[in-house]
Amino acid sequence: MIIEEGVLKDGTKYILVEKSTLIEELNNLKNQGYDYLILMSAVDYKKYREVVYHLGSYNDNRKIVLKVRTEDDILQSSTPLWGAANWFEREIYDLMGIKFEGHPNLKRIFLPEGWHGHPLRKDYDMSKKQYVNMKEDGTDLVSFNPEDGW
Amino acid sequence: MIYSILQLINFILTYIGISYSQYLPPYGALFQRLIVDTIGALLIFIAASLTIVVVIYIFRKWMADLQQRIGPNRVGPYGTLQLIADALKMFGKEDIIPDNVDPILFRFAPYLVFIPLIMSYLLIPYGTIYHWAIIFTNVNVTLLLIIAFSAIPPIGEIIAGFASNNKFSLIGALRAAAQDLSYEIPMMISLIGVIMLTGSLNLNTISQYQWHYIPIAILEPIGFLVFFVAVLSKMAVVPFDLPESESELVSGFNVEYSGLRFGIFYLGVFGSIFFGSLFISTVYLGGGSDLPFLPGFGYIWLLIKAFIFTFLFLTIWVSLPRIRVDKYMNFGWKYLLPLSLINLLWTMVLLLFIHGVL
Amino acid sequence: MEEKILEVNFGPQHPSTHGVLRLKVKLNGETVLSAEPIIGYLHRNAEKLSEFNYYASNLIFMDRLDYVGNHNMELGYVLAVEKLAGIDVPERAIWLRMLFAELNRIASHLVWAGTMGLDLGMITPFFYAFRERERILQLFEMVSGARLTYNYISIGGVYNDLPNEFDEKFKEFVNDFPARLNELKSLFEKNEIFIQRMKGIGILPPEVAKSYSITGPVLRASGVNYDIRKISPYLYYDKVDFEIPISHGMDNYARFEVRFKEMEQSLKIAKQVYEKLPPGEYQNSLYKKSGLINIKGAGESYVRTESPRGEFGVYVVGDGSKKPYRVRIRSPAFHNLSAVNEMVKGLKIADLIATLSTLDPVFGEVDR
Amino acid sequence: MRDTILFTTIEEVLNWGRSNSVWPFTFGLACCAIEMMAAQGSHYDIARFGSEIFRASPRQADLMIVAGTVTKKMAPRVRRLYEQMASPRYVIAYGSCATSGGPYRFGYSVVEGVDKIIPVDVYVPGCPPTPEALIYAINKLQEKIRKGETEK
Repeated sequence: MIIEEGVLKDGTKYILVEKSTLIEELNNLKNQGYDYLILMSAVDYKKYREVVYHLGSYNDNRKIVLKVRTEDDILQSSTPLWGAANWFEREIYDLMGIKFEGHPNLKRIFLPEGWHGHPLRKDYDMSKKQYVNMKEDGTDLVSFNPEDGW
Repeated sequence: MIYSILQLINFILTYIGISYSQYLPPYGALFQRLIVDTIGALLIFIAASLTIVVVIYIFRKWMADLQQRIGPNRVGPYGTLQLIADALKMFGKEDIIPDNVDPILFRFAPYLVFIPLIMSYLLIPYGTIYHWAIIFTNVNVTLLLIIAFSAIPPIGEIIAGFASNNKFSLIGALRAAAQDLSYEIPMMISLIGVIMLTGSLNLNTISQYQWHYIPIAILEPIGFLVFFVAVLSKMAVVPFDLPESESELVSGFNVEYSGLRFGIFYLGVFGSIFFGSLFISTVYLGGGSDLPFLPGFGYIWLLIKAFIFTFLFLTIWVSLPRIRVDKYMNFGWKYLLPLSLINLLWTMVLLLFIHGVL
Repeated sequence: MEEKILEVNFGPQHPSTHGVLRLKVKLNGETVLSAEPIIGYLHRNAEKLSEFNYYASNLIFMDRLDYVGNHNMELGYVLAVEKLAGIDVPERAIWLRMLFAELNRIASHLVWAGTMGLDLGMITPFFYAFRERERILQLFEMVSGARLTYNYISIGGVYNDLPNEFDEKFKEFVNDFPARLNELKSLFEKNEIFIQRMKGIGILPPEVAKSYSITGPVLRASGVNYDIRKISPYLYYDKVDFEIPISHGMDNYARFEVRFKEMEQSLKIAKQVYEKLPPGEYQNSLYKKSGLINIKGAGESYVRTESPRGEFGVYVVGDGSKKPYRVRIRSPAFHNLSAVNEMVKGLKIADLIATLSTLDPVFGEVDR
Repeated sequence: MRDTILFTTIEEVLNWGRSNSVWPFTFGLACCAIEMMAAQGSHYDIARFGSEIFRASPRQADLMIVAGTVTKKMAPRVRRLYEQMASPRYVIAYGSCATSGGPYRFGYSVVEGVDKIIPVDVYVPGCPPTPEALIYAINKLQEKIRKGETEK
């Protein structure tokens, strides 16, 4: 269910989509020949998080942008449609904190496991430093006081 | 050589009229023989390590030259003292023995690789037997001894790999085992061809045989090729440096070794290169033969051949990539083994023509 | 016989992981059952930091993303910001940007050729490749003063013009590079063991590549004719004639061939661009060196460029202030690396290392 | 009279040996690693100074060139690698990222300088420093080793 349509500054068409019908929209876009997931990015507009899907196709230069907004940071995962969505969604979960239902292993991709908070959020407090150390079996240990690690 | 010096002293003393035999301890000859052999072994040990150091220096300079750069040239004139600096640094290095490591085997493995190598240097006849020969063992099974000694270093590598309790060195040790088995047999079969031709196991007679006739490399080209590849793989030089494959297994079986123990492994690699080239030139090119114009200085002729082969091995080291383990093993079993058997047939034909007898 | 699974960490420090990648590999003897890449050891949070800086000063983070193809990184960011803020760029600057983007592609592929040789055990090609790369770096140093992080392509044009001794050095490089390139290629191609280790290993079928949204030489080696310079030409790539090398081999050897042919094509483009270089202004007068601070932009823009590793693009969201609201970087090596597990199942350890080297990941870009 | 002439000369000879054969440890993190490889290339060739053999295993190397940004996830690994190296070991903090965090100093996941993790002998400024800077740093390190001032 498309809420809004329009043209962006650099001339590409964009559609804003309901959170619940995200997967069907992506699916029929894929059937229309947009088989290449260029980019999945999340932007934090303080009141809501907007996940932007840039879709293209491998045989011509068509490009479309699909946006979806979420306040409670839960979305359906598009891993069944594209393999690339796996690492995209893990990165968005890691840095922005949006959980994707149906993702095979939604773990942090960049930051160590026990990291507190999601850095790309506008309300992330940069002054509270976190320190990382490594337990014996190689997993990371994150804490706030500087003695534990670096 | 030592014998001739002692005989010289003996000759002078008897000439002057001093008979010293009463000063000798009861079993004079045996005791004399003992001194001679220990001096000889020490001499060879020093000579071998010096040549290995020279081979390392040649390798670094030659590799630099092939790669359009200048090798070490800041330490001493033309970088000659570079290897002494490396050796000194090795002495001063801490020798870490990780705690969950098998203590005895871990400490003992490097010597298992290096000592047989040095002992096999003793067996090579460095000159003619008649005058000034530097031959230490004139036993008539020197070829068998050399093969026995050259079978021990891979076992040292396997022990080093297993003992250092590290996943990479475990894989390196398994590769060392695979490498040792699959290329030992073609090497020996091609040597059988040589033994059949020369009729004896003594390296001396083998090399003398080749002074009178033509070198065996020309007589048995297939055998020479198979032997060359097998010795190349015994040295773990790059196309076959599977036990110590640097880019895949960090550094193969010697991951956990540091300080002088690693230095011994490092010398072992270059020692086996120089020994391999010596071995090939004695068995297949009649090393140390009598030069018509240089009687007695046969070992210079042997050294020239050996250094030619060393340069050949080092060029192969620098230019070829590493072979994959399974391709390496089926190359060994499916190509080298049949080739060496064909070589046996070829020696039968040769025997018919040359000696007219089987 | 119950299989003895050995789990080995080709850890963050390994001679041939091209940087800080940790591969959790499950081994059964020598064969690889699964290889799960764990990244993030070089996560330098370029995206978060670029929200605190002005538009122009973010170039410093863009340079250090793919630290082997730096011009292409700056180009991607600069084009996106120019589209966002509506800045036009003089003629000469566009041609200069193309010239340096293509030269940088050659330099990046040379680094790949050198390190691939090291991973397979060949020590010598590394030195031949880096000798050629030094000559290109001298050209870059002449123009931008730096060997690796140039900061040369700036918003609104190029930082400064070509010095006059550039011409002679460039001509000299262009004349004898083809011969040197064939010499380097013959070091690999005429090597029987190299072919044996590369042919038929690390198969990446086109469907898997498309599903993992892989782009660049890795995709073109799987037979998909997709190059941003041809499909949606940016700068003046439509005014320059060149072909896109494709191979249907889908294996390591195909990737090796595609990259070497790409170097020839890039040289061809550089020659044509150098002839077509018009005289005139090299930087937009409004945004001379001091004017870069007051660049403002509202809305969002995403421009796709072809970096040596694939499609590189920067999605910039501006809220009208002097600092970008959000900078999102699409890094091609991130996706090329995510397909390692599919390509390596059932191969040997040596093939895992060879496949990883032909994927040519650079971890400044993968971890951002 | 414990440090007789003989004793000091042994120390000097050993230091001379150690300084002239500094074997670096392949430990490239980021952009400075490319410059380190260029320094090993034929144009700059640090093999002339005896540091030609880049050992991959920490046990056999004695100079750790920290070339690139040390992130918080990588920091404990750097510490462990340093501890695995055999005793007379030296560290060159190559580039401003290793010296003080460089352009990423204010990031949330970057350690401000490698000297918070391991003792450093020579700092090399620059982002990335040119290969000549690395050669100069190795020479400075060699002088330091000859004088015996390095951390043991």
